[in-house]
Amino acid sequence: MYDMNRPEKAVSQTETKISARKVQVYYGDKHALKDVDVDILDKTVTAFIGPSGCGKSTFLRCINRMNDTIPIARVEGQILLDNEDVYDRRVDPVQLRAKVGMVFQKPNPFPKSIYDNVAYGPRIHGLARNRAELDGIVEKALRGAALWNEVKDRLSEPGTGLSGGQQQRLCIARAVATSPEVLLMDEPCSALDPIATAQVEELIEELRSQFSVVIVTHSMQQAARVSQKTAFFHLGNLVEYGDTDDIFTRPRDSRTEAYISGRIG
Amino acid sequence: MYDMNRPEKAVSQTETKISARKVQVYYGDKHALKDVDVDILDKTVTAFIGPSGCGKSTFLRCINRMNDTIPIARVEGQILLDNEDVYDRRVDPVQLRAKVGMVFQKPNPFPKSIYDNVAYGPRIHGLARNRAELDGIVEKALRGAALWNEVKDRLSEPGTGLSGGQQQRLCIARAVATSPEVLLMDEPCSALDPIATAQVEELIEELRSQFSVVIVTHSMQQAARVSQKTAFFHLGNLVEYGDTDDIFTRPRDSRTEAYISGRIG
Amino acid sequence: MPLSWALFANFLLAAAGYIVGRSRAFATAGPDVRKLHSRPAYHGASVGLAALLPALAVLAAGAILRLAGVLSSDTGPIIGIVALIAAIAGLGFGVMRIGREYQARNVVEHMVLGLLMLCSLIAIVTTAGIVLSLVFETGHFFRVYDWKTFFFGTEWTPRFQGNSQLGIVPLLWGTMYVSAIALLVAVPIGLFAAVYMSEYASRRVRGFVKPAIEVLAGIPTIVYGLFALITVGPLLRDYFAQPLGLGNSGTSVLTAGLVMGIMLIPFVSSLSDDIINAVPQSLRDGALGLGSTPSETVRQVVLPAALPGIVGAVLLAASRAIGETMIVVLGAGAAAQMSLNPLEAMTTITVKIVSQLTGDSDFNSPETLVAFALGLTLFVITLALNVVALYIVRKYREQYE
Amino acid sequence: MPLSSSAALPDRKPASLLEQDARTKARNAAEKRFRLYGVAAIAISMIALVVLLATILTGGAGAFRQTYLNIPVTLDAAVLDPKGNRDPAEMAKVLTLSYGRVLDAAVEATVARHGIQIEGLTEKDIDGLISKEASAQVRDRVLANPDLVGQTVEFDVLTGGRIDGYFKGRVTMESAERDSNTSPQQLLLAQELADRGEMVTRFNWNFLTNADASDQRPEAAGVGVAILGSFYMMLVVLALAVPIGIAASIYLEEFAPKNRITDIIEVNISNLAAVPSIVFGILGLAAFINFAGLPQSAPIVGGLVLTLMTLPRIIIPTRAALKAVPPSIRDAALGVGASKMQSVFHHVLPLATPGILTGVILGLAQALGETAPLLLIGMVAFIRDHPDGLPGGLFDPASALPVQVYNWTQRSDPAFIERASGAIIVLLIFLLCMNVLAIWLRRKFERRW
Amino acid sequence: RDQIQVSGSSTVLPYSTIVAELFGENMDFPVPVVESGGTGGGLQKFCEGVGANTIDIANASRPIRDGERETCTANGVTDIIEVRIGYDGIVFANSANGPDFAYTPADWFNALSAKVVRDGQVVDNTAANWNEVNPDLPEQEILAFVPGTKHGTREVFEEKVILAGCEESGAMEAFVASGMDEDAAEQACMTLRTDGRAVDIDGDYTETLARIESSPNGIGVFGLSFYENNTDKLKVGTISGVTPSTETIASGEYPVSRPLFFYVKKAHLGEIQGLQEFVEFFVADEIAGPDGPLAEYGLVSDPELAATQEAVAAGTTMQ
Ligand SMILES: Nc1ncnc2c1ncn2[C@@H]1O[C@H](COP(=O)(O)OP(=O)(O)OP(=O)(O)O)[C@@H](O)[C@H]1O
Ligand SMILES: Nc1ncnc2c1ncn2[C@@H]1O[C@H](COP(=O)(O)OP(=O)(O)OP(=O)(O)O)[C@@H](O)[C@H]1O
Ligand SMILES: [Mg+2]
Ligand SMILES: [Mg+2]
Repeated sequence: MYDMNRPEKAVSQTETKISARKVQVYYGDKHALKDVDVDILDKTVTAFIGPSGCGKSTFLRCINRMNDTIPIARVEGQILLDNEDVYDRRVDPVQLRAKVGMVFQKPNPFPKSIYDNVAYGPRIHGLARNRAELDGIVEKALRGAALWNEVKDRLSEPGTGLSGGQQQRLCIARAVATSPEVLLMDEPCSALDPIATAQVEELIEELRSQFSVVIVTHSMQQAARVSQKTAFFHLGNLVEYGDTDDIFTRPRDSRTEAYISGRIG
Repeated sequence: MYDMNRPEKAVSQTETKISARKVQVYYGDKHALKDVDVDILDKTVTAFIGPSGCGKSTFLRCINRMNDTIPIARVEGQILLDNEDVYDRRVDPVQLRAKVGMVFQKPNPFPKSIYDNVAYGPRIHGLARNRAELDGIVEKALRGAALWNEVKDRLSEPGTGLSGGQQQRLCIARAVATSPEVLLMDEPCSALDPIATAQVEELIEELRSQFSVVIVTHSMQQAARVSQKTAFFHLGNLVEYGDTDDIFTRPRDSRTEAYISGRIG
Repeated sequence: MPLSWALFANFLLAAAGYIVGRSRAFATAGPDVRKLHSRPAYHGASVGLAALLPALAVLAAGAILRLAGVLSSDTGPIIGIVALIAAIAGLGFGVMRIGREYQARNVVEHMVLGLLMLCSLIAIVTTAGIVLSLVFETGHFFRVYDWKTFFFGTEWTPRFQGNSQLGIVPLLWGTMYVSAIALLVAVPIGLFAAVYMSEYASRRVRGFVKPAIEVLAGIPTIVYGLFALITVGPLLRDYFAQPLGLGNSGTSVLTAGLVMGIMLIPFVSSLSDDIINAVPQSLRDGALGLGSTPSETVRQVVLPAALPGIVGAVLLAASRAIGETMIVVLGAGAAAQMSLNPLEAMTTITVKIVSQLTGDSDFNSPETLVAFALGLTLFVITLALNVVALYIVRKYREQYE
Repeated sequence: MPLSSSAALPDRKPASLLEQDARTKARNAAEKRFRLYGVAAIAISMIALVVLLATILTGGAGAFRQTYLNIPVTLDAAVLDPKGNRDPAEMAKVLTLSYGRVLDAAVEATVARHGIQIEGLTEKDIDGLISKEASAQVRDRVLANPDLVGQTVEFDVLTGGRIDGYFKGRVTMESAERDSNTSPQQLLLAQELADRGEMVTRFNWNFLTNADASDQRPEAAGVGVAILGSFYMMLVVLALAVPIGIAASIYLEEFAPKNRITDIIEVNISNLAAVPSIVFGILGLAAFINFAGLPQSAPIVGGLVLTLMTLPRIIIPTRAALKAVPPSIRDAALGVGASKMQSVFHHVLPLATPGILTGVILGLAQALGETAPLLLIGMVAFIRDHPDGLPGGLFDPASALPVQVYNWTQRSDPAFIERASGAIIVLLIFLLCMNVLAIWLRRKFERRW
Repeated sequence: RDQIQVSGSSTVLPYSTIVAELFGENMDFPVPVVESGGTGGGLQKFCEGVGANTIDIANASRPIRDGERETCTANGVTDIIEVRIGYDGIVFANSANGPDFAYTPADWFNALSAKVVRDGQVVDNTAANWNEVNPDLPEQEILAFVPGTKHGTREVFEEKVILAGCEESGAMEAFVASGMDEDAAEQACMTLRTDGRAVDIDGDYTETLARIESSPNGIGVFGLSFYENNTDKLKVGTISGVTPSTETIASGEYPVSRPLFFYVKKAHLGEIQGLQEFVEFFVADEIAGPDGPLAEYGLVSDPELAATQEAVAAGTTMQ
């Protein structure tokens, strides 16, 4: 029933997509992320796990510079995407975010129709030459996010009128529709039932063949199922990072062990 | 590691707290909830499960008449709380909601300090005679929601500056602080790590000794762990309702079986 | 009109530039549009702007130089031709820049940002203009009139023959008194109306009431003035002032304040209504779910979240109150006096600015020049008040989400 | 951590929902009061509105009707063409004053023809029946067609203001008793003529098209020039203030770094809103007329001055509306790779539209009703000639609706009061036309999230 | 520029518009644009300089002052033609339903001055009723709507009524006797009481009329022409037994009047189309004469109109 059918952990690729060096984040005085060093590989699913409030979302938002929008947030250190520092002055955060898509922790659909929600990204990036192509992209994205069947008859209704889990999938579809190179997903399945979760996980697996996916999750099972690499955060520190199998079976740090065995939170 | 330590299913009480009869909900033309009949017992934890978009939140919002705030929502049928129809003209929804507390699916902290967020309910209901009492209530609620340690030094900071999981726990604390007779929790642990989840489940267990708790969850394990009764919704229908043990081990409806074994979503 | 022809030609060129740039970008991109940094439309826009902006700059410079008299007025065609050359050069330059790596979107957005910035600078220019146009004559005034008497004098009795007492204090007092009463009327009524419209009223009622109340802002102030003078004034006098022994003036601060308050209602109600409406529903749900009544929700959650916008609305209403003349003239009278009694006639700075400026006295006399000094003083005072308001808003601001 | 309600939380008995406990009752009473305040607030506003509109309508409805007298006029060649050569240039030397005498004779003839006998009726009463405008009307006809001279031609001429007022109830026999400009006999005569169908009161298109008229002929005054002037000015304001205001707000709210300079700009803008409008007139005089050399009394100058005045009044609400859009929506857009500019123009701006439109509605209402700044740039003036069409008309002298109201309320002839109210009605209709689109758009864009 | 531009006094405005209208009707020129911005404002625009950007004519309800002339000269406006168009009578009127009033200037002084003389002593004015001031006057509370200090009318009112009354009643001497010098005594005479009995009106005569309608006890100061257009609502008072009318004012019997002027830039006469014609038209007998439309409207025509016509024709400038 609660099967954990893991895909073979084919950590075949070697290329580093993102590498973070000594990343520090402060919210005002609060030091939320301390000295994070990590290399995220291309064509891999990386899971971020850790107790609530440990800085997972914060780190995720560093990668595509969404922290820029929080006035009190301050980021130090280096994050390289394809060996280019994303915090470099010459880097255009917009281009960066087009490459590095994001699904936020709280579903935030636009107060527009479902169709427009998904079509927004492709439209601004000019991914479709005509309406038919756009329709195709939207349908594909919604199918990928396991939402198509539920909304295919109500594409023109507002996205805000969906149920919580539907909104979450809508946001996933929206992010996928722009076909980013890296996809950051902050608890994408938190409001989803097991079957929808499985479908989204399938989508992630599929995306992995081309892109790099980072997923924050509180479900150890999910991390184990979908990811090849896992990073464990605790109180703002990256405690341990390694192959998912190793982390779950042979954690090196005692805190990791305590967390996955359910002792610290 | 992923232990399912269930508390003994002591379904001792017999009293019905809430009973719904032929409840129908329409959002505009959309028939979102069809003919729902259910009896929710006092001093019991009832779990609502079902695929995303099946109407769990909708039904929850019927019970404390939160659907009143959605202009296009229309509720038909009867919902009795302590044998009184909550949709009766004479019923004051405010009093109803004071009795029937709610934790929403999307964390929605007020743009106020953490303290004020939790103290809001006790203040409007006059539950504290003085500041010290109020402090006590706030602390107790935050402790119950497993948030106290993380926020005790920053009670005066805005609740909106918390992480997703922290906000969720804040909302749980806020609801608990008003000490309602019935607590409706819409996926209260979706953004929580296993340990925080366990703590919240402990809280639920504790609340059960006095109150009736309804919890929506997508985690079958959680439903099995915390609830004594389970209701399975599918496409707006209440498919099956019964003792949690029975539902999970001997489902009568084929759809229930399919769902819990991961075949329909 | 050679200049307007040049302008027209430039716009045509810019449009052509857009089309050329766009198609050029499509050509550069090849089959995969994603290879381009920016979408073709942005490339087109960047070429269009590259053609338009230099030409506009040339035209503007030419116009200014002609105004300033540096260029004679028959240089129009020359300027036009120079502008056209600039446009063509810009267009060529723009087309050349097109390439896969060329960040057309950023360039266009930077230009748009520059434009936005320019627009916000107009406020500064206006302020500078106002200060400049007041400061000269104010200096003139203080050369013929003692500044101490002006700032601290408690008597305002201008005379034709000169020898006037021109103390600002009673006018300032009147201004604050009238504005305060007006706000005391408008803010509660406006806020309650806004809350009712956004939280309680049905969509239909709101759809009717809101524009209806806004009509109040469109009724010419002279109507309010006459209403104050003919209806409200005598009413207050006969049923309020005389029975209470508070005087028997037909015009009073209270009259003007009440009537002005009515005029200001829509400023508070409509603007606040929009802001209140923009507060996310989830916050209301949160409060209602805890068992608070709608009014508690509004007072304790919604209004605090909407506070910055509401303060803006109140500031706007206050500004309007300070600047109003007709209602004060007809409702409060023209007598400059300082009294606590709201049923006495008083007057405001703005009224006196208008009347001194349009009066029959000698335009070089202090009696007329004082208008400029009054204007500048009021300007400085409101500036100070605005600084305080900004500070307060910063302090009490609650940000949702 | 035990959380039972026993210790700290007072125990609450499961009470019936149908009965309210004391606290709920008190809170519900507060709720009722609160709601009542809201209703009262709206009621007060609506009552004020109704009262004001009623005064305007009852006072101004008369301006839309006008009394005319139909008389045959014998165009006496001896008076109108003394040289007898029908040369328009020569005939133009004959002033309207002479035409006035011809008309007087015509009226007297008409009275005589109908055999109306009224005791105490003087010649002045008879001559005073018709407006002074009539002679200009006849003169224009004659100069346009000199061959009319010597014939008897039917004319539909305006009656005098008092006569017109009599048919609209403004002038009564009692007031005429004391009035040195009319007499009860004159009114009786008018009544007789009306009974015979020679004098009719009908809809007054001329009020909407005519220019202003001097103090002596209120019956001929109209708001035509004022409507055009206001229309031109509003075009300028709409074309400049709205886009510039929105652009400035977007910059300040979304892009400007939060530093000293933007603080200064912010304070500046709120302060500009508090600057009395007449000061903008001073500025306009200095900047646009004296410095830039634009013509006096021209709608372009008026429009520019009103633009400067309206800008802060649009910026403040617009900024508030932009600020009210939840950050999550911006985040969502940025997250799919929209630029800041795109997120603003695609998402934030549409969501802020209702608030922006409210600012525009209120700002334009104010701009439309403003007189004080126009005082200094020469638009508070007596203007008889209609401005040209666009765009040249922007530079021709023109009046404005509020100016017309202001002027007319200062005239000594009470007939102008009615015209002023009529002009206010026109102004309000003008405002309504201007706003319907905004109001409709606002409703369309309104949504909650 | 096609139109003649006129600006200035709002008292002259109605006459100016009447003439402008007739001018436009009868001549082949556009109707002049006539603004009202007050005498001061009009003269200021007038003195800004010469050229198409400046106005041609300034209306004034008082003679141009020396200081204003200086500014004019400094800005190059040197040759100015002064045209006196006639006289404006100032009358006192109360509600048509009220009693009849026959005042003397002394009554007005005793009713409205801040300081009056009672039994040889200089005291604060406390008179509350007109019959306290003069037993012959009706018993009605004192409430006077006088023009605000921005109005030229106020100056005339103060000088020709209050000051005259002060001297007539002997209060002036008493003031001087109490130790004031001549100037201070004059000042004291003309200082009006501030206890609400003398109400300044900053607006126009229509406002004064509206105030009388809302306070029927009030007495207002009006221009003759305004009164004549509103005889149904107003009742005029006599001064020293003389009823105001164009005739009594022209003959000098009625004391309270003042001359009205307009000023023309000579430099514009040739430049602006129709300006010369307009000025001549204005002072022509048909217009400004005793039977013309201006007189009909309430202007007291100038007995020396012929001299003015000559001066205009000759373009005689001020010295
Ligand atoms: N405000 C609304 N307007 C229109 N339709 C709505 C609205 N809210 C919910 N619905 C629809 O009603 C159905 C039930 O929604 P509901 O929120 O109850 O689902 P749910 O069971 O809570 O799902 P989830 O687990 O995803 O939260 C869904 O199909 C949803 O799209
Ligand atoms: N905008 C903010 N202002 C201030 N502090 C913040 C802000 N956002 C997050 N924090 C704090 O930074 C810390 C890390 O937050 P973050 O959101 O990264 O946690 P998280 O690992 O995503 O947790 P969760 O699983 O609950 O979402 C938390 O202590 C949180 O309170
Ligand atoms: Mg998070
Ligand atoms: Mg739900």
